[in-house]
Amino acid sequence: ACGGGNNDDGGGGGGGENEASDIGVTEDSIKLGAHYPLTGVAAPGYSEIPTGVQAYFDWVNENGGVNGRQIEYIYRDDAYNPTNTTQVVNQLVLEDEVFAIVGGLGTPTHSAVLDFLNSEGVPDLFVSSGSLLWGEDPETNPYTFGWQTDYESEGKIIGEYIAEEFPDAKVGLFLQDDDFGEDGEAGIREYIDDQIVAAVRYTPGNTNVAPQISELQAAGADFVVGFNVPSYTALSQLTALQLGYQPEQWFYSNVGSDPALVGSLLARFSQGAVSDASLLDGALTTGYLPTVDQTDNPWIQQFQEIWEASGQEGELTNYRVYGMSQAYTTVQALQAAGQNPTRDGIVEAIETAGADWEGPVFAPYRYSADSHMGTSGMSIERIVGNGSEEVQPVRVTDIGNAKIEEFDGEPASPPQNGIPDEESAVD
Amino acid sequence: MQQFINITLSGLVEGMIYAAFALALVLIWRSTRIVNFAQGAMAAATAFIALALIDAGQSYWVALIVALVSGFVLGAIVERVIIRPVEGGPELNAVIVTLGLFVAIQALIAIVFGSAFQSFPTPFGVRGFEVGDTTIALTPTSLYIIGSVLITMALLVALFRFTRVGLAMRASAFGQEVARLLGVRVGRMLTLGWALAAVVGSLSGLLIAGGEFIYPAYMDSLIVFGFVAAVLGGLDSPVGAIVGGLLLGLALSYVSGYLPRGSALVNVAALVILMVVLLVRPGGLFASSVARRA
Amino acid sequence: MSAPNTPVSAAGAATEEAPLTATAAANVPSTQATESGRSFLPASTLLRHLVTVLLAIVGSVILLEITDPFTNSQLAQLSYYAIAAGGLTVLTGLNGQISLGHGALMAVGAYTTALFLQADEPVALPLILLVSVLTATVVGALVGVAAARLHGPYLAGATLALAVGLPGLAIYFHDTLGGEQGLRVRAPQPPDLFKEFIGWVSGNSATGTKWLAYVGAICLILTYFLLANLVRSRIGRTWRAVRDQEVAAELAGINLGAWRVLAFTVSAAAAGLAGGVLALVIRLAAPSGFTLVLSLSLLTAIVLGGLGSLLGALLGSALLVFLPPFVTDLGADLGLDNTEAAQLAPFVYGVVLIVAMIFAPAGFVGTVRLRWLTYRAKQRAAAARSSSGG
Amino acid sequence: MSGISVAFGGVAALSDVSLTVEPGQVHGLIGPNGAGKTTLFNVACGLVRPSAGRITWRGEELRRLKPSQLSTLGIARTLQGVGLFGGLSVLENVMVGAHRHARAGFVSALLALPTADKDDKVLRERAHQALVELGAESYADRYPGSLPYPVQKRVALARALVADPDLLLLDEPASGLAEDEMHELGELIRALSSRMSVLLVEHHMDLVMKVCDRITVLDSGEQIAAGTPAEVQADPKVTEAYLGDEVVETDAAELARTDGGRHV
Amino acid sequence: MSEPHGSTAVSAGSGTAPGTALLQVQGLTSAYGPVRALDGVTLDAEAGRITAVLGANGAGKTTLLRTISGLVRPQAGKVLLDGEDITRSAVEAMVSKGMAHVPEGRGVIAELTVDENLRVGSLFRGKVGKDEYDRVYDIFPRIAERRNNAAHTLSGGERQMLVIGRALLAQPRILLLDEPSLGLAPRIVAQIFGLLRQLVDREGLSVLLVEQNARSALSVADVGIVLNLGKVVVTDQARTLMADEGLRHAYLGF
Ligand SMILES: Nc1ncnc2c1ncn2[C@@H]1O[C@H](COP(=O)(O)OP(=O)(O)OP(=O)(O)O)[C@@H](O)[C@H]1O
Ligand SMILES: Nc1ncnc2c1ncn2[C@@H]1O[C@H](COP(=O)(O)OP(=O)(O)OP(=O)(O)O)[C@@H](O)[C@H]1O
Ligand SMILES: CC(C)C[C@H](N)C(=O)O
Ligand SMILES: [Mg+2]
Ligand SMILES: [Mg+2]
Repeated sequence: ACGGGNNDDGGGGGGGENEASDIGVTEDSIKLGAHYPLTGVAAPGYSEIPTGVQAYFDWVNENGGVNGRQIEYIYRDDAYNPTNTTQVVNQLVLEDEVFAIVGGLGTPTHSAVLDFLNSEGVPDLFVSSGSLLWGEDPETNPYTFGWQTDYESEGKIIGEYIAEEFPDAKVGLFLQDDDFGEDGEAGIREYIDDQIVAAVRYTPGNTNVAPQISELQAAGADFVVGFNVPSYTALSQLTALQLGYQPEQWFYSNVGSDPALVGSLLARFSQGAVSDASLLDGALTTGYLPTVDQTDNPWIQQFQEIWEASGQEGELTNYRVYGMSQAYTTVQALQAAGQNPTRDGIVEAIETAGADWEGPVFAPYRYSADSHMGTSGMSIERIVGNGSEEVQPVRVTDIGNAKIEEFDGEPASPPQNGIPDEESAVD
Repeated sequence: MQQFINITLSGLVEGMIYAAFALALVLIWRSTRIVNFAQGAMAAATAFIALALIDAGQSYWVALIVALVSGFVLGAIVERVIIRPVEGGPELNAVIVTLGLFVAIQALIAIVFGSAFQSFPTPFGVRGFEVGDTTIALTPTSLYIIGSVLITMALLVALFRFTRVGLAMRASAFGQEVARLLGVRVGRMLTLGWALAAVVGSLSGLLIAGGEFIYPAYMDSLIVFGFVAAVLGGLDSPVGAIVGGLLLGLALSYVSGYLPRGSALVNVAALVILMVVLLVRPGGLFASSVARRA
Repeated sequence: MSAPNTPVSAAGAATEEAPLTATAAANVPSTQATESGRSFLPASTLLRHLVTVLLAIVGSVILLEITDPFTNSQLAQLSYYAIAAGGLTVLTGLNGQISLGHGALMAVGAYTTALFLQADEPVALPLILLVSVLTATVVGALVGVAAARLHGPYLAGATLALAVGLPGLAIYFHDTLGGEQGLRVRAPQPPDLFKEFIGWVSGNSATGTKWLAYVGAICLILTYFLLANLVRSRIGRTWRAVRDQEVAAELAGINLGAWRVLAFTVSAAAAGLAGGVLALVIRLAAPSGFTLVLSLSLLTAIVLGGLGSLLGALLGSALLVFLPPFVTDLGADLGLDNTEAAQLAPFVYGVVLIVAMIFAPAGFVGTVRLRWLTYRAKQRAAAARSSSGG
Repeated sequence: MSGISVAFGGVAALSDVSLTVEPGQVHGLIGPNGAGKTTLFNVACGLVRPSAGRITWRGEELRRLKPSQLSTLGIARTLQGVGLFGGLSVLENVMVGAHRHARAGFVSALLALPTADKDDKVLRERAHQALVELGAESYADRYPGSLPYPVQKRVALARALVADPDLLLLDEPASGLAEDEMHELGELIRALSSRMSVLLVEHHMDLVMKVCDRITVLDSGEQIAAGTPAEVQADPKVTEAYLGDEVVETDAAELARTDGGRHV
Repeated sequence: MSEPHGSTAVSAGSGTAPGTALLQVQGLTSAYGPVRALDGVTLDAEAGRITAVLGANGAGKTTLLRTISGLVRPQAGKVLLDGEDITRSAVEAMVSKGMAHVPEGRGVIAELTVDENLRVGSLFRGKVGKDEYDRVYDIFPRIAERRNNAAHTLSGGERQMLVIGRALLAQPRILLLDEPSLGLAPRIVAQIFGLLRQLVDREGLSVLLVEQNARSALSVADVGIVLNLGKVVVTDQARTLMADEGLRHAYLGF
């Protein structure tokens, strides 16, 4: 809309005038919305994400906002129930009149609003879920963008690693019975279909996983890959302990492997039996973001500072790091959308510039006119104590039969102030 | 074979936990003819209190006692303040009140203690016993669970069957006005019924929590399975609660372990089992004799 | 005779001791009250109800056109809650059978709608909704047969298991039913006629949201018309008789089982339609949309509104839809952060339930009616006293 | 009914009881408490299934009788106690009794077709007449819970009568009624016998003796006597088991005072 | 005011001398919502006597008993038991004060067994000897057979026996009976009334008896009180009432 794309910094608001360029955008503010499970069964963990987002936006606002606009961030509770998601997203869009939805969490929940947001032309950025739904088909859902590494690509990277490093392992899969487990399984099977001796599924909410773990044990699996959420990482460990099942190697997908969280969960279970995170010690996992244990990582240091500045209760957790990283990408997108962003403009900006953005995320995004998939790659790490060490550097891939390749870029370091400085990509 | 044993054992332990919860429901049902949907939330509240004490450095046992006592107090207060006004009214009103209580307490827990996962310790080991050279899915903690639930049941049966207080409680539950005319302190009995039930509920909450994680909604699935177990057994019978719980625990464990993608069928299986049993015995397995109709 | 296993009886309190606290009696106006009552209404039930329907239609159009899009969407949501609650009113309020599992029957309707809309060229919407009603009716009849023998908490337990069990099937049959992720529903576009109509009435633009709100309203009005007909008829009376005194009802030639199953079937039909509308409005049929919470909310709605009354079911549903966002916004206005405000909503909701049941045990409609009846009785008594005194 | 036996668990509630109600007769069924009178009613209504014996109605044997079939067969019954529908008005209570006369079905009710209205009107008129007959029409739109007991009893009777039964089973219709009301009831029952047969369980002997054509006496589930009121009254077994020594009612007190031997 | 008829036995159980007022009701007024069921009722039940309260249906007899025992809170008036004001005492406290109320309509606790029903009746007394239960079963052998059955399986009359037996186990000074003859066979009625007379005469029990069945009630009572529309209209010796045909016709229907 406005000329002078390479006008100075975004933050300073150089040339043109700020105007109310679209719904949710005023001269000095821009309104963003999100839905998360803040209450109910899915609240533990996930409810921390928006606090991280909030902390980051506060920080940006403190530092002058984006193009002089303060970010107004409203997140509402959907209790992980799609019915509620529809209602709160309706409210965000129709009543609060947000400019965009950012980081809405969950596959079934966000599915419910996918059509609505796209038919209303509301940018639906950086969905908090690794489902393929968000990025696979930009033609149908032009306003929706994924963000984290999708579960299928993650599965592929894990599969390839096992095929190369553990060609003789008898692999058992421990899968959440939904798209998360399914996509992950599909990815893995592309590489080690013949190595898999058992694939068991648990349904969230069903806390007795002894039947599943027993089956893995009976099948003689000595390498277990879990596509599960963190509480089931802990449960599977405990159950294995109960059953005296000791596979040679555990591998947990990124979602399930928050070592700080799982470790603290396992920490004090009982006198002598589980004393610290040692149960998880040596387990493998994947990573696409730095984690809080990496206290010398500059991003973590930056986020720590931001978190402390926000004055919210609690510690910096990996969920909050996740939220802040998403918020970081969001700011990049807003900057790229130019001085006076429009809904269509921000979509265009992400498609054109998004693939080049650098940030806390290890690998580049796959954003283009043909794909709205998020970050493309993961490293493989070994859990040591409460932290982890890299065993395989970041490799990148894509869904389908895309090859897996080594990522040759350098890890980015945070900009001054922790605020990105992208150029406007719309002209 | 080892798999079968383990699936069976883990089903038994799971069943005991359902049974514990069912016992609490039975207790309240027997004392006030109300199904307490807030049972789980009340239990969770006491578990969080216990955890706070443990975090403050108290021993598990101190925390357990304090939690049980606070369960007692909570149960009594809830009955006095919230349930009393709807007792004797339409049954559904009491149902709605307990639902309201459930929602409110759960929200309150989240507000006070936060909604993150927290691990809850157990005083006994969580490693399975070794028999020969195999490990079976029976841990010192499971023995602790089984033992406490059985003892609780025995105490309850004794209370109702052999003591005067037990008789007074039952009389108050079934015929308030008559019982009052006979000099039974009905109000006190009802309060006592709720208080005891809350203690048992709290115990079940702590047993479930031991060696697992708690968060405000951690008792939710227990409400369903505990209720189903209680109904299976026949809501009036403590022994029925135990049998119902075990039956359900075992059946679900087998379904989960032996049917393809069985874990997804667990809830369906609970439905089927309950329906089959109720079709044959509409008042549950341990139903008292069929009512005279005219 | 006091059978120990009396079913959940709405009229539990309608005994010699306290006839005035009888909730269901207060909530369902008796047949002749309408006849002897206001004479300006037509005598024929059909005409009377059609007049009401007409008023409801006009009212809905006005309401939907003067409110903003978000309220439109809330009203769409209200419509499916109210349809299901209306059905539950028949079952629980009139027939005395408690159901904690109506959410599952809604799921049946929702999945049916979703499956039919997945076709490349889906059949007409009314037809799809009709099929959803039929499927739910069949499932409801089956459940009803099993439920007919059960009483009180046993029925509650069985339907509770239904609520958590049935949606589980969607996870198991994930290839056809989409698993945890569910089936996404592409809501049909508003027909041109509708756009013209809206343009003509208010000049507003006919968005998808508005169209769904209208679809919901139409279904709601139709359902309530049919249910009201039943309530006022012999059918409703027979249901209530079964509820109040089963032995006497049986002796009067009423086949208890058959009538219970009929009630279950009718309410399942309503739940099926509600599910269909829900699928359209939510644009998704997924297991997590049909949790126990949904079933329990429906029960809450009918009790809060006034057990046995369709108007009560409607008002109770409105409370479900409007209260939580109201509280959340209130919390935000009071300076709570979003998380705190979100946690406040269930807390307030729970407290409202408790307080309402303690202070208005007959529900909203029942309490108002009781006030009115007591007032009239007082007046009559006073009149009697003064005339006898003179 | 012939050779009826019923046992609950160990208790034999009825053993080999036979009884025939002739058309147009009032048949009394008496016996001490727990003798099995209500149980016999329950058998006749299909509420209790006998372990032996047959029930014959108009020459045909009724097998697997269900209570809900009764009214179509032309049998109506009142309950010991009143058993009214608390949530229905008095008129509606009686209308439910006329269930068997209803014609309009589900669909016409669902669509509120005029046939349903018409049908309901017919039922309402019938019910109204039944109430008029029992002098309870002024209570038509009250709810039973707030009515005096005798009125409730009359409503219950109206509900049974409105079905136009050929056989009416009355279980203790006079209990709780005052003396004068009992007289009225007696007259009513006599009047009814021109239209239908009546089987009556009652403990008020004057009423029973006055209205019954025949009487069957049960004790501990067994039939100990049968015959006309006069015969029965004269039967020493009946006196012993049921009536007590002579006309006790008039002077129970005297009896107790003189009777030191029978430790009561 | 009225001579007891024929009572010569010493009253051992009651500390109150026979003939003095044990239970005094003064100006009692109760209402259910707008319905006034009792309107300034004043009466005395004397120690060692049977006082029968008669009246048509809806006269307020049941309400009277319910108000006396505290189940209904009066709007005005007082209830004195042996001089002590018990108007505001808790219902539960009444038995231990020596007042047992057998409610109208067979107040068995349906879900408990016959035996348990009896035991509830004596709970407040602490331990009670087996012989006392046996005595009740001796009086009512019908329920003895059923002692381990749930009370809801009992016939109407059996329930009535059970509740009366239960009240006796409380060893009351004054027994409030609401229509005990309801649904009982004539022999049992005679037996119960005979029993009452005996307890009154031999053990000094006092009885406030509410009856529909005026004839048999008057035949056993010492004093008769007629209630009409919530007001006391007649108080006299039972014998006198029995003899007064006009009164009988006017109020008692026989
Ligand atoms: N719970 C109640 N609510 C309203 N009115 C009541 C209630 N109970 C009794 N009444 C009314 O109070 C009046 C007195 O009733 P009460 O039961 O005391 O009479 P009663 O003499 O015992 O009659 P009965 O011989 O039928 O037992 C009657 O008009 C009755 O309808
Ligand atoms: N469902 C049942 N279970 C167990 N025993 C029963 C059942 N129904 C009846 N009885 C017993 O059978 C016997 C006969 O009961 P029934 O009700 O027929 O007596 P009744 O002659 O009507 O007595 P009443 O005159 O007291 O009403 C009684 O001892 C009763 O307790
Ligand atoms: C497995 C899912 C519940 C995880 C969720 N979709 C997330 O990525 O955060
Ligand atoms: Mg009987
Ligand atoms: Mg009375």
